[in-house]
Amino acid sequence: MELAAIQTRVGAVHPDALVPTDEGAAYLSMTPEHWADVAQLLRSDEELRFNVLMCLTGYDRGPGEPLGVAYNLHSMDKLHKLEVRIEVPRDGGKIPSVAQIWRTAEWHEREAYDLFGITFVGHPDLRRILLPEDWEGYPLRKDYKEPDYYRGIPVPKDKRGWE
Amino acid sequence: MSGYFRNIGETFTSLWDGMRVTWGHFSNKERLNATLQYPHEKWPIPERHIGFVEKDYNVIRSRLHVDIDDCIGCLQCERACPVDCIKIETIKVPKDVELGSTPGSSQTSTTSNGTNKRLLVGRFTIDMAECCYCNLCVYPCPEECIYMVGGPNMDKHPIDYEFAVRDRNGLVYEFDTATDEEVTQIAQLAGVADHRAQRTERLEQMRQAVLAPVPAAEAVTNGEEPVAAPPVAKPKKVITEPKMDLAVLGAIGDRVTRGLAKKAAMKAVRAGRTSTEVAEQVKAALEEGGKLTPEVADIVAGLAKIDIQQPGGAEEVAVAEAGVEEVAGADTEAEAKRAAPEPVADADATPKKETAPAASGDGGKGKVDLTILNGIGDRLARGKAKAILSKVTRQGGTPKDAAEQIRTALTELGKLDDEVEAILARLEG
Amino acid sequence: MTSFTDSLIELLGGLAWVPENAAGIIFVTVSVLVALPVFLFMTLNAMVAVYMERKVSAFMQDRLGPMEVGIFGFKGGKRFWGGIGQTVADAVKLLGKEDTIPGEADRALFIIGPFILFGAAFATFIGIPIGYGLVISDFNIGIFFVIAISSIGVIGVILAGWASNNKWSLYGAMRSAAQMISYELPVGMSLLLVVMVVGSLQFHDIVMWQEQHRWFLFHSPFTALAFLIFFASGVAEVNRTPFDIPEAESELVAGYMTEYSGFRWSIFFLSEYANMAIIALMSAIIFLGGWLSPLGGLFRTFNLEQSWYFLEGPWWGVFWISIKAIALIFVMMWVRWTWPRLRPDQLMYVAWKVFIPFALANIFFVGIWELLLG
Amino acid sequence: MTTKAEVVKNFGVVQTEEMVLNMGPQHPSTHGVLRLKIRTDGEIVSSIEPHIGYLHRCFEKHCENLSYEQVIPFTDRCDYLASMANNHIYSMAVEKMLGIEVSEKVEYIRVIMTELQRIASHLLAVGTFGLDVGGITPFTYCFRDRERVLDLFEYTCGARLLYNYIWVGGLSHDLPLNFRQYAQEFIDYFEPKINEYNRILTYNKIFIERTGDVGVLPAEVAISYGCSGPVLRGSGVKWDLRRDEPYSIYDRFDFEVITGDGQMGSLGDCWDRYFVRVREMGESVKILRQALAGLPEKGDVQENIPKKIRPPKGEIYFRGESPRGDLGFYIISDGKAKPYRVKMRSPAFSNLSVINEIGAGWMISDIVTILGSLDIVLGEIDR
Repeated sequence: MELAAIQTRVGAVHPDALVPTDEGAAYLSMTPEHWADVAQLLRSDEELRFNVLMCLTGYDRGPGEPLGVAYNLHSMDKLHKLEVRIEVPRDGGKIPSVAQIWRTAEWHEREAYDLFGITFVGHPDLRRILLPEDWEGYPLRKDYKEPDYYRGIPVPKDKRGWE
Repeated sequence: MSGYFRNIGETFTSLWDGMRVTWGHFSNKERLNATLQYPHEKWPIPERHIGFVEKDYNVIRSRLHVDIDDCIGCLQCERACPVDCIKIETIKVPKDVELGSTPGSSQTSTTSNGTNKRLLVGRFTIDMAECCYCNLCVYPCPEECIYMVGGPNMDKHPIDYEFAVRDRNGLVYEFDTATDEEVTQIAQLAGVADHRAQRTERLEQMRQAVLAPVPAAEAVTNGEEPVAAPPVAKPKKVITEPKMDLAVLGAIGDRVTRGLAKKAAMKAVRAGRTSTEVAEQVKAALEEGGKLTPEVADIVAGLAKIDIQQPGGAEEVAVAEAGVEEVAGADTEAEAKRAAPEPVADADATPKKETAPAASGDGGKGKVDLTILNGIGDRLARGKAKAILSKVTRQGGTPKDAAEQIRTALTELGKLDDEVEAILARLEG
Repeated sequence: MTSFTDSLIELLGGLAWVPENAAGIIFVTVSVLVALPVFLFMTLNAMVAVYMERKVSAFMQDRLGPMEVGIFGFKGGKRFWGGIGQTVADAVKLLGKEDTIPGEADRALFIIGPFILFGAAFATFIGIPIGYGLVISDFNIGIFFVIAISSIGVIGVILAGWASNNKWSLYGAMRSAAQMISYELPVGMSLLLVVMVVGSLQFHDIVMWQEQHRWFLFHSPFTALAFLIFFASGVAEVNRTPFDIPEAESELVAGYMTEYSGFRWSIFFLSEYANMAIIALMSAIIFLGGWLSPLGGLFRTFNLEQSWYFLEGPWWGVFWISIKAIALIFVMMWVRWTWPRLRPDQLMYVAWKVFIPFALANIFFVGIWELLLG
Repeated sequence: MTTKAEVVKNFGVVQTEEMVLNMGPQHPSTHGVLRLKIRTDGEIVSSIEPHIGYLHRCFEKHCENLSYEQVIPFTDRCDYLASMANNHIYSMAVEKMLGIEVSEKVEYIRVIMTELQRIASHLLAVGTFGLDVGGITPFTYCFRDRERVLDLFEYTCGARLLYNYIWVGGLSHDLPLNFRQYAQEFIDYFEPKINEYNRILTYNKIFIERTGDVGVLPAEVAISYGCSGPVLRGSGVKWDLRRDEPYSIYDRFDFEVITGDGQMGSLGDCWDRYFVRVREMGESVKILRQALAGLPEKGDVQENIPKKIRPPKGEIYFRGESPRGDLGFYIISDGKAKPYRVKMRSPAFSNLSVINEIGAGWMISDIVTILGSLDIVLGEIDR
């Protein structure tokens, strides 16, 4: 199924969910409000049947810009793919979790939360996954500053030691 | 029920089959050994010659090497490195100056490919502990001068993969050959900052920063102690056994003969012989070794004149004093090392090498070579001479100045004889 | 039937200079004198067996095993004897290691644990003959003694595991307890059938019976099966693969030994290899004719003439029993380096649902066999 | 806290409590620095909570500060047992962004290398799986053969583990002179060895008892959790990107997609996952034979390497079949020389997340088995 057809199909059920994208973009943009419903539709609709969430990528558009999440979906039955993007404001942006729809998302959402600070509403266990629980800040954000100290240990920043 | 018995049957057959496999390996004489008896056998490195020049280049990734004479300082490799383990600092050579033309320069002006070098590579360090062996630095090099060993010029660098070191700093390879003077000169000519001096300064600052909390922290004070300790400890150690100045033997030209003589002399001294007996024994030993020429015999005869220092006594003061001065000298020198290399040390390098073993632990480390004066037979004269020498070197004088002053002082004392004169001549070089 | 202890007591008692009524002194002297060879045997056994284990495993895995350390300059090259001094070096290293006791451990029990295990193995050797008359003490309840004493070791294992205050150790100890208790039964039952046939619990009597008749391995299909059950259960009792769940290095790190180091750990090791030797020796004595020559045994089976017997006698007996025991130990190693490990529940399955029913049936059938043919 | 009244009330009632057991981060069977927080009731495990991140090396953050070609040595270090596959898939992702077509010879060499890497990786998985269930000897046999693959790699590019061999647009070195012959020799040597592994491990009754019917992963669950590779195929799903989304030149080769068939128990048990790997080695040998036969003699492997790698603005998600499953790279480019964002979708990350689902209810010994059958590499999970 082509992107345009999928767009039409989703638009027919949830007209508010879609956000217009740039010309020639190979993805669908959506608002976070309807994402849970749309995801359910994508997963269970007879024609769509996106049963695999290949990848969930958090990204940062830059300082001051919104944060985003890209979902790469794939259907093993219908053999078609889709990329969905959802962007939320930098501070306090919330996206509905799809961990119950695609279990893959459970850990990937935790990763996006860990590294970008995107909150996923309805996630069963939203904790840091790769970094220590007491880490401050979200390292993959473009405006992230390395801390000077971690648990009282100075973070080495230059290699003058061996010069 | 049949399943139960079939299970047991399957168990027996399958387990027996597995045991047959291991028995096959156990009893097979020509087994393929999965392991290597490492220090005795070595991993065979595939002989693989490809790359720039087919016969020269080997693909082994063992460690990086730089043919620094070919390096033009283009920084391509530094940029290519994903882990920033290559550090290069260059100074642009002014247009009218040719690299290598400055006095004392060890640099070549062109690479082996004939490219003119316009940059002086003042620093080229590779931290192999950080290297990720990705080989990415090798490709962009326009002069093909950085490569993994086993690469071009394989004759010069035999394939090897054992370069473990005990100290992490040993993995920081410094390839630059430019001397400090050269860097300073070129930097002056080019009108840019001398990065080596800057670096020394920065290191000094860091050292100061480390040393700063010394009064507060007790642990650091302990660390400083070894610097202060030796002058106190050393003289005591020296005087615990009878000792004789064997510097006289340094005059023997042949190295083998010298060694033989010194060995015999040391043995005799330890055994508590008088100086005449020592000379006799040395002579006997040399005769036995077939090394006794008339000249050597003369030198050995000189031994008989030298006193043997017994433990304790007035000697202690003199040696202790000398020890303190030596260390003090060494300390000041260490601080000024980078800025101005001590000419004394260089000038004395050769005689020091000969006499130092004879001093047997008498603080031979000191850069000011006081041991050379040990050949002076008279105690008073020796002490005076040593005091003057160390004083002069501390003030930055050359050995020549010191020799002059010693001469004057000894003439006053009436101790200036031929023997002393000879030693002073050696001191002057 | 004289034993080593009996002979010593007789010897000491008969000496002219030994005072009358000095039974106490003689008893103490003899105890020390007999304990010494047992201890030496255990130590030597562990060292040789460890070396053998390493070499066997290495050769089965296409390796060479220890190759560097020789004795008296003898290294032996790329053969079985290369690195013959390795276990000596290891023993020295183990004794020189720091002896750590975890802070939260129960110190007293932690220290006692390995010694109980060691003591059990040590005491078991008292009843095991290694030749005609070469036994520390020849009990008339030999088999019973050996089975009873060897199972004391499990107490040491449980103490060690519990006192370590480590969850992995505790798991190891509990598994070990379950395993040892379960496998005592098939061991006892398969020996019972031999006792039934011979009519004596004494090791010497069993071997004498085999001398007069035939080895138990060839006596009847049921005794052969009993041998298998006994040997497999024995392997299980000494915690070796495929029954090594108390140690199970891929699951429990090192089981009950996790927190031990240095000397204490080496005592565990010593006991494990001593137990191996016990199982091998017992199998050899009870089922493989003990110190009897295998050739003689074969001919006896076919009722050939006396003149065919050769290579027999008290010292040849030691040789033959060693050969048999070493072969059995080799089989244990062979098995260990070939098979994977069972799961605890499967281990119980094997004991309760396979070995015990078969052992029970065996007793019944061997009784019938004896009635019909014996 | 129990009150005294409760104690009195429950007096004589046997109570058991669950125990929390920390398996790892330093444990012989967690295949790296993985920590499993296990709640157990005796030997029975009631829940498993994996804690990862002990090997987190900021791969994605690094990528944002490196040029595209400098990322390749870092991909080596993600799944360090399948570096060639990582190189291959990353390079293909960037090539797709740049619109580069690589030459026939390069494609063939890449396939050969990736398949050799698959054999090496599966050998390690098979060997360590044997180790997990207690069989030590198969492990050394597997390593002995894996060394031969690594020898081939060393012969080709000078490195044994972290190659940086497959570059964007080409390769770092051409094949050595007699590579075809050596590879052929290896294949001929290796193929009968698979039978040896089967004899000593696969069909060993104890092994079957330990792995058959243990940790059953139904196909639905596997797909929902995003499992891939042998873990997914072990559950009977015939899904292999080499066949279903043919990239590189995989569509030219004739090979079978191996799936589990529940031969020794239920479909999707540990034995199936294990055996899929064993049989996949045979399929890799098949591909290697065809690829070696079709490998073009002449050709420059570096002719298509771009001078400057600056993909146009945009993003791409490209995935391929690494030995552990679908390895995906999501790359966002802002038109500069450094990637704006690189996300690596590592197969083992998703494969590991399923462990609570299939491991709960089994014994501690089985957790080790199940973990081994998932064949995780922590370098890739933590990145």
